[in-house]
Amino acid sequence: MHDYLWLLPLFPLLGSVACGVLHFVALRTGTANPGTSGPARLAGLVGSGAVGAAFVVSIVAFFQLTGIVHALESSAWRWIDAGTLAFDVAMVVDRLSSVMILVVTGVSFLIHVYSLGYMKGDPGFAKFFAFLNLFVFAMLMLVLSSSLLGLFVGWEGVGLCSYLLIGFWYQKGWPAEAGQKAFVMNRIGDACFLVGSFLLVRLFGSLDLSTICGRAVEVNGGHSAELAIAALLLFGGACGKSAQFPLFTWLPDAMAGPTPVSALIHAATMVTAGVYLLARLNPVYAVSPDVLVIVGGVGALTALIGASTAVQQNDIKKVLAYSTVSQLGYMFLGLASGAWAAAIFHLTTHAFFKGLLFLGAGSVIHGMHDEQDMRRMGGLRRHMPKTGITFVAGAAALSGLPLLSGFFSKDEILYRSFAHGGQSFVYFALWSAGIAAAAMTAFYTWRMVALTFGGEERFDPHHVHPHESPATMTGPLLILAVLATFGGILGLPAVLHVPHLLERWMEPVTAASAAFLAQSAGHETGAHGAAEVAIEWALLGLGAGIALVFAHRGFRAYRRGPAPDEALREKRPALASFLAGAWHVDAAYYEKIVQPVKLFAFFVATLVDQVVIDGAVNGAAALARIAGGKGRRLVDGSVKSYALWMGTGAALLALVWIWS
Amino acid sequence: MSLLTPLTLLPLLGAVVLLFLPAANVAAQRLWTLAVTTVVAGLGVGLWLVFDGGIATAQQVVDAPWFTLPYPGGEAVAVRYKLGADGLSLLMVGLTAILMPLVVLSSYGHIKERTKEFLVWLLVMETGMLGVFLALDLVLFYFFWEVSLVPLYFMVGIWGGTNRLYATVKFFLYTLAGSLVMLVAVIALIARAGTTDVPALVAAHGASEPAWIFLAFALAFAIKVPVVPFHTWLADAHTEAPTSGSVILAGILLKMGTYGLLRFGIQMFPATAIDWAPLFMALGALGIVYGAFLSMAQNDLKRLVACSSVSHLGFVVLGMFALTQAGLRGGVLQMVNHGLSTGLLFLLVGMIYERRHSRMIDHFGGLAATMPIFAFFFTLTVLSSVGLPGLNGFVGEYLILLGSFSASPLWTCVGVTGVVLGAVYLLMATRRVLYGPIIHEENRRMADLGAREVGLMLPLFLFVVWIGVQPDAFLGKADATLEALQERIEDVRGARETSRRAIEEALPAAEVAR
Amino acid sequence: MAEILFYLLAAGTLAFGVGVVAARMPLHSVLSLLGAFFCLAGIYLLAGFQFLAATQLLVYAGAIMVLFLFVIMLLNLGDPAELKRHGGIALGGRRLALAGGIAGVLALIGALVVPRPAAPWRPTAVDRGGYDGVREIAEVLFSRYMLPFEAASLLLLATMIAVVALAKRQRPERMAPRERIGWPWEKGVEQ
Amino acid sequence: MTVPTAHLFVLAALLFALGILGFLVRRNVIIVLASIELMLNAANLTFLAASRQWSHATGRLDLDGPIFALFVILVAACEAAVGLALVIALYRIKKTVALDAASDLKG
Amino acid sequence: MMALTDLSRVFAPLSEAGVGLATAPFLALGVGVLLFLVCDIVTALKPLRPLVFFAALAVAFAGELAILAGAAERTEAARTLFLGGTLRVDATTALWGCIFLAGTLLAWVYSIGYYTQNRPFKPEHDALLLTAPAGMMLMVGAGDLIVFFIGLELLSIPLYALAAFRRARADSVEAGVKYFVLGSFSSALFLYGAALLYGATGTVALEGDGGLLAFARQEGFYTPLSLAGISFLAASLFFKVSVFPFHLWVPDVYEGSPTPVTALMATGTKAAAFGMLVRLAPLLPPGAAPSVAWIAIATMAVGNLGALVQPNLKRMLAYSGIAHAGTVLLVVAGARAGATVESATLAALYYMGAYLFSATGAFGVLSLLESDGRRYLELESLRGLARSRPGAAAALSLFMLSLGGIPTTGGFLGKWFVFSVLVVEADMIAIAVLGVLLSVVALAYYLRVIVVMYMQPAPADQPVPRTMRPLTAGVATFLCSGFVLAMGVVPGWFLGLLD
Repeated sequence: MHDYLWLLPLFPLLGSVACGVLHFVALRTGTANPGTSGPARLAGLVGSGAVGAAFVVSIVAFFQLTGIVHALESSAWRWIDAGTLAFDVAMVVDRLSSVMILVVTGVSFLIHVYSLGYMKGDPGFAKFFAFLNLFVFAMLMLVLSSSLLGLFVGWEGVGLCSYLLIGFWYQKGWPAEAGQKAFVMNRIGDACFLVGSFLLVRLFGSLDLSTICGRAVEVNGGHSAELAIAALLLFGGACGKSAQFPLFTWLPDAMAGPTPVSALIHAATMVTAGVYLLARLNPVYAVSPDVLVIVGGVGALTALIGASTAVQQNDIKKVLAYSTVSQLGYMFLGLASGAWAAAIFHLTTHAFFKGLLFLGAGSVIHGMHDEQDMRRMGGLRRHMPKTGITFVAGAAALSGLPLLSGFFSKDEILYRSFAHGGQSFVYFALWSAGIAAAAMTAFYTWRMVALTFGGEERFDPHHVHPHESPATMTGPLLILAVLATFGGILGLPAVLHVPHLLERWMEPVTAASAAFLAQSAGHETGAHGAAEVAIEWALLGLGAGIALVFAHRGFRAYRRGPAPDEALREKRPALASFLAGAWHVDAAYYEKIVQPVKLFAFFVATLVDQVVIDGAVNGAAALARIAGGKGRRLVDGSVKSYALWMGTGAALLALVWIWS
Repeated sequence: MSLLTPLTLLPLLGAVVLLFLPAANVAAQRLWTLAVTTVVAGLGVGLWLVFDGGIATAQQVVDAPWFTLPYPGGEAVAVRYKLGADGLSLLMVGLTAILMPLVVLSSYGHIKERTKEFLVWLLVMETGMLGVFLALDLVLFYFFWEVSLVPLYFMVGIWGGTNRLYATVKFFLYTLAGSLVMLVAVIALIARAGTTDVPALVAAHGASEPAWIFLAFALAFAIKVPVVPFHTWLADAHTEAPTSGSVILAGILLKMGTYGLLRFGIQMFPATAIDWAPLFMALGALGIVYGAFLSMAQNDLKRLVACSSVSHLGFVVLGMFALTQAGLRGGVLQMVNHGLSTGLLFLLVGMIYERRHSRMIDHFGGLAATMPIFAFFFTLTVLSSVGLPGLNGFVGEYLILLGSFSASPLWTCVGVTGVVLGAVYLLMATRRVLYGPIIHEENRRMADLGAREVGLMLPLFLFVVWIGVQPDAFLGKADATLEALQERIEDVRGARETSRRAIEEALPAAEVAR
Repeated sequence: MAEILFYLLAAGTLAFGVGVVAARMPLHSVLSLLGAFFCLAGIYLLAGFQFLAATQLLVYAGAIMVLFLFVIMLLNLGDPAELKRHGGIALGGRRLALAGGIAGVLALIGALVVPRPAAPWRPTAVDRGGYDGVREIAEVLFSRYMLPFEAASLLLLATMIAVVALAKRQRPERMAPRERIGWPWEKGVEQ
Repeated sequence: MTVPTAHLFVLAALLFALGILGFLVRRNVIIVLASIELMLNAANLTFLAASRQWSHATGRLDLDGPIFALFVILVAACEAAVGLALVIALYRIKKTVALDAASDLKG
Repeated sequence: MMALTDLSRVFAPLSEAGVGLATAPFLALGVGVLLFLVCDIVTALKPLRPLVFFAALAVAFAGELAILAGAAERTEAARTLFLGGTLRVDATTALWGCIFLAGTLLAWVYSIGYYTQNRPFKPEHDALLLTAPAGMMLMVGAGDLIVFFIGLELLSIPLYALAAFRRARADSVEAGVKYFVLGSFSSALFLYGAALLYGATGTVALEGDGGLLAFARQEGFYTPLSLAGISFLAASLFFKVSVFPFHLWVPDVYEGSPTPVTALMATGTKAAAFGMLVRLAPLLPPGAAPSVAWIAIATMAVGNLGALVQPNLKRMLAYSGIAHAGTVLLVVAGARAGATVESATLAALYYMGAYLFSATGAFGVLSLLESDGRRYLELESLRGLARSRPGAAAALSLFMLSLGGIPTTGGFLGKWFVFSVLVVEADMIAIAVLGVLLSVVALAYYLRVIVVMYMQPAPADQPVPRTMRPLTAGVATFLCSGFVLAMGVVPGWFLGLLD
């Protein structure tokens, strides 16, 4: 038993409570800006410290795993007792979650530090750290939980924090709306998740992850349909959390939150929870090939939508948001190809470079006094050199320029999906979509770089004085830039004849499903024939070429400002708005779902409830009153009519009784 | 010496004493009421502590002769003053006992006139509700059941909002209509069984009773719960009731309906309940969705919370009539959860109503800035209500849906949409009340919650978190009771299965013979 | 002979009955009633009820009728305007038809439910002796029907008091006693 | 007299119906009272007819009928007295004996 | 000599065992009336009048209790018929007697300060009030139709006069005239029915071997003749208990009559007629149960619905009285459909007992609130009563809840017994459900009274009613409340009387 693992979520939880208390203390101090008061500043340190402590614990756990032990487990907490079965939750660190906790706590720590600078002076400074710590707590619960139900605690918890942090600047109104949208769309996924979990309970009688993974291959025979439905439903949950089509529209809106939040939650960690879920349950998916095709299709489609939309965005954070959507699509494509480690690899590198990009963008926004529109930027390389350099490093990684982290992780995914085409022809289509998305990725990334840092200043220098950010902000940028640049060594391609570190590391987790996949594919794992080597080399070259060509085109076209966009808008207005509007998915939701639902609710509340159901109730009462009035009218005061009634009554009574 | 008689009758005694307290000294009246309810809460906790969760049958039974019903055509039936607590009662009694002192405290804020009367009714109400949960004699139960209508009638009618008269009369008549139909069934049942003793009636298994008896009981409870489409009284009653009335109504009174469904529906007539369970599951699931849509369209915050009750109680009904252990446990737990979360919501709505004299969502906005403590508690309550894991609501909902899934995947899926819709309307309301810019100047001047207000909510939040993290601490007390109930259900199912098989086996033989 | 007389008297009863119902003036109506009483007394006599016939004449024709006439005279109802007000028929149209219908139905019921005589009536010894010998009546009245007889006395007493209370001239008002005002649990007010 | 008792019954029924008719249609309270007397007489006639029939059938005097009739006559007297007293009271207030005058209370 | 033997034969019934006790209540009232009149005539004895009144009731009550006590001890075969079978005396009649006496006493107490007009005739009023219960007792104890009829008249004639007692007031006289005219009509129906029944059976006795009740069990009893007789008898009784469509007089008469008299009318007369109806239920034609049940339902409907829209309190209570009559009529239907006479009697007794205290209490409170010069009491005039007269308001609320049949009041158990007759023995479940649903309507208007008193403020311009409210009436109200509660909470005390 390794009960110290409980410390991992506990540190941030306590940190969160402490920060929350400090927030209210800060409010009580009566200073004009509670964010600058002593308690608030203390909260910043406490929050960062708590996450730092968790990072240290993660490292300890990680190194414990380097030995022969494949998993560390804490003692269990009996949570829900459903009578016939009980749900226990323990903290487990295995090879997969160890990667995740390192990424989570590490990136979180950096972003906490970054936030110390970024959020300085915000009235809700302490609250911000409380929420961030709460998020880290939830994320760690998600990653570490031994049970799907415990995972769901974290799953919902991160959703909550996302909601709270997106709406952090609630006074403005629309961030709150965006938060609500995020929560609700996540909830749609969560509902699928819940039903999926019920199916798993029915199949396995437990929600213990090791049980499920261990027995998934066994149940393939009898229950594969049910298991497939469960897998599909859980993927639905992942779609919500990881912003996959059709539930991706909340993520761009989530950019309403403070930028560190976007970096941490909406790029590096939370949105990858879906990827983690599928990777965690890899045996379940391995035995459901049809579901994998759907996963891949959704991933590829999302990658396309995200990348193509990012091309036409002007808000720097929106570009990054759609880019995230698109990159998450890659990860799912990887998962769908059975490349669990590759997906996690891309998850990790993405955490680095996208975190970096967001933080860089945050630095830009900070320096530009909350300006986010790239059309009013340009030439910032002169004003913010550190930010600029790190940003370019991140952009290079994202666009998959050779030898940077993104290059290796993305190309591995593309290669594996191409290779998977041997089993299912669909994967060729998925692969080509991936290639197209890669091209667009390179294009929009460098468009963004060009618009932001390249060219001339397009803002009014009399009003805006861009400045470089403080060290608390640039420090994390530098660290992340290093990671984004050299992160690729975790998973160098097999053709280089160097070990794929991550894949090796994760082998105990993926072995069963890999074996199953290989068995169904009909060849041994890991065998690299000459043809494969050739194809892999070819694909590497293709990836590098595309990245370079489109990065160049993107940068060159926009070096002098956003004119090409206007040209496109004039020439092909429909296409431009189609791209800018993310294929009109969100608008369609609003028109076809949100509005009708609201209308329906109104209809239910007024017509059905008030008129029909309550109308029946009140109608009965009204009827009674009307009948009472009629009955009263019988009593007209005249003895004669009373007597008539009596006579009639007597006569009828006699008639009825005699003739019956 | 059983705790139950003092527990049940102490509030009534307190009410009588209260009548003789000087009319002018409101503080003394409040203090007295608070003291009485606190003592009762203490007794409730005491009961909790001495209660043995491993025993399925009622504990702490008091049994005394009351009167003899000279039942026509048969031997006389002895009606007894019999109280007892099993696991199910215990949870409800605990909820009632804990909630009442807080309700008294909350009434300080909005009951400024005719305070004494109000407190008297509050105490009478407590006796009525505890009696309902503890009565082990059918006639006694019915007594308490109907008596508990009267105090709320006065509470809404005297201290309610502008449309209070309509609301209170509607509430009274609607629920009474159900109760009276139940009366017919009660009479019939007692005559058929020859006893009013609830355990004896339960032991009789109810299999031979005609379905209409079950349905008549169920109708009364369904109206009380309320199950869609018998819910329209609820929104009006809640909207017009004073805060404390709403809290009692949502927190405890509605539980009388679900409690009744469980005790006098499922436990007493397991066979009929199995037959009709699909209908109730459907009604429960539809209630979830319907209530959610209703809530979505409300502009009155209190009405929204009231409609959300419809949705939440739909979960309870869905879970209970799944007739699985998980469903039953979830249903029972959700009864407590709903009492806590919705009670809290009503308290919170009441608090801003006291400040702003409006409940219209439009009239608020941006309160998080002026009332951060309120915002914190409100958000926490909403999250509990939405069913966030780690808080109480999730455990109940999960168990319910898990339980109902094995009984009916279809209705479970319909019910699951409630998880989404619940988030939609509650967060929408939260956003419109707490967030956004402050549009109305009045909202800038609203004072944040005071110590009394925070203090009275804290115990509830304690339970919100406690149940969310360690639900077994509460459900464990009901373990044996619920397992025994499940056994009864399985017995009936088993017997049916046996007879079905016997018929199936007999059929081919008959065909061969032909 | 007696039979013919009976049918004559029966016809007379009905005719007078019609007179009661149809007379415009109350006086005429009451006088018709008197005629009906007389005819009925005759029928009683014919049917073998001598004592009842006598009582009919004494009480009805003697006492009740006088009472009626007395009241009519007292109230002086001959005034044309007043006569117009109370003289006519209270019902019109459908209600009148309904009243007629009720009367007709009841008459039909009364007439049709009677068992048809199977054979012609052959008087026996009992019939010839009359059905209500005074002695027999008295004997039963004072033994078996002692209770109603006594109760009837109370009834007469009550009637007397009732009539006094309703019709007697008002006595001079007496002083109302001072009484305590208020509920036992409220402060009283002397009035 | 050899008239069958059934004819007495029929006569009584007709008389009763006449009384009802008068009772139902006439406006004057006194005539209404007179109609009631007609009905009572019809009842009496029925009692006597029934008595005659049962005496004839059983061969011994059935005195219930005459006695009932006696009581009816007595009660008729009482009712007439009270009724007429009420007529006087009504006349005092309304200055009429029309029954319609007593139709203020209604609804 | 001859005369002596005759005499001994004549007075033979008087030597029956127990006849003294059996007739004691009736005699007490009769003698009481006489003594009361004597006291009224002799100036010196005038102050004794209330004492005599009270003593007469007390002795009668003691007699009933003695009968009750005796009935409890005696065996089944014990004698219940007295005076040649004309009087039936048993526990049931004794209990009905108690109800009549209590009703009379309460009406009398409430009448003490009630009259502002016609006060000089108060002794006549009291004498009539004392006569009425004698008639009621005679009626429920009737062993044959003659006593039945005399009892009916003995209760009706005083009430005709009492209804019109405030003879200077048009409404009172109108009530008297209406009650009288229609009552006479019903008497005529009764007589004609009795005559036809007699024609069919040759007997007027109800009880005993040759009685109608025994007859009814024989084959061939139900001929058109007897059925016509029964119908008219029933119609007449239906008038007395005021069920549809014989109920129309009720609101007018109740409104116009002096309120204490109304109370007696509503409770005593109805109780007496129901006592008889329940006893005679086996006489009803075998197929009559559904029609009676539907009449009952119709009655409940018109009563409750009429009361629902009635702004005048007294009329509202009158309509509610109609509805209650419908409820008890359900018992009669049940009794015909298979319920035993015992259980039907129990139900009717308990129901009417509870109704007695609730309705008399309610009418009593109204009588106290009626202020001078106001012709009737509008519902609205009760506004704010909870403030100005908390005691009266609380008592009235209690009575309303009891009338509505809410537990802890006697009305609830009364309802319970009525519906148990229907559901358990008569198996009329649909009718029972209809009945309970109609009683929901009843609650609607009972609650309205409470609403007005407690939940609506008194209008500023409306003076608080200041009326003569003697102490005695307060005590009476208190007693009524006590009984209403006791009948609901410790029903054992009352049910014990029935064993």
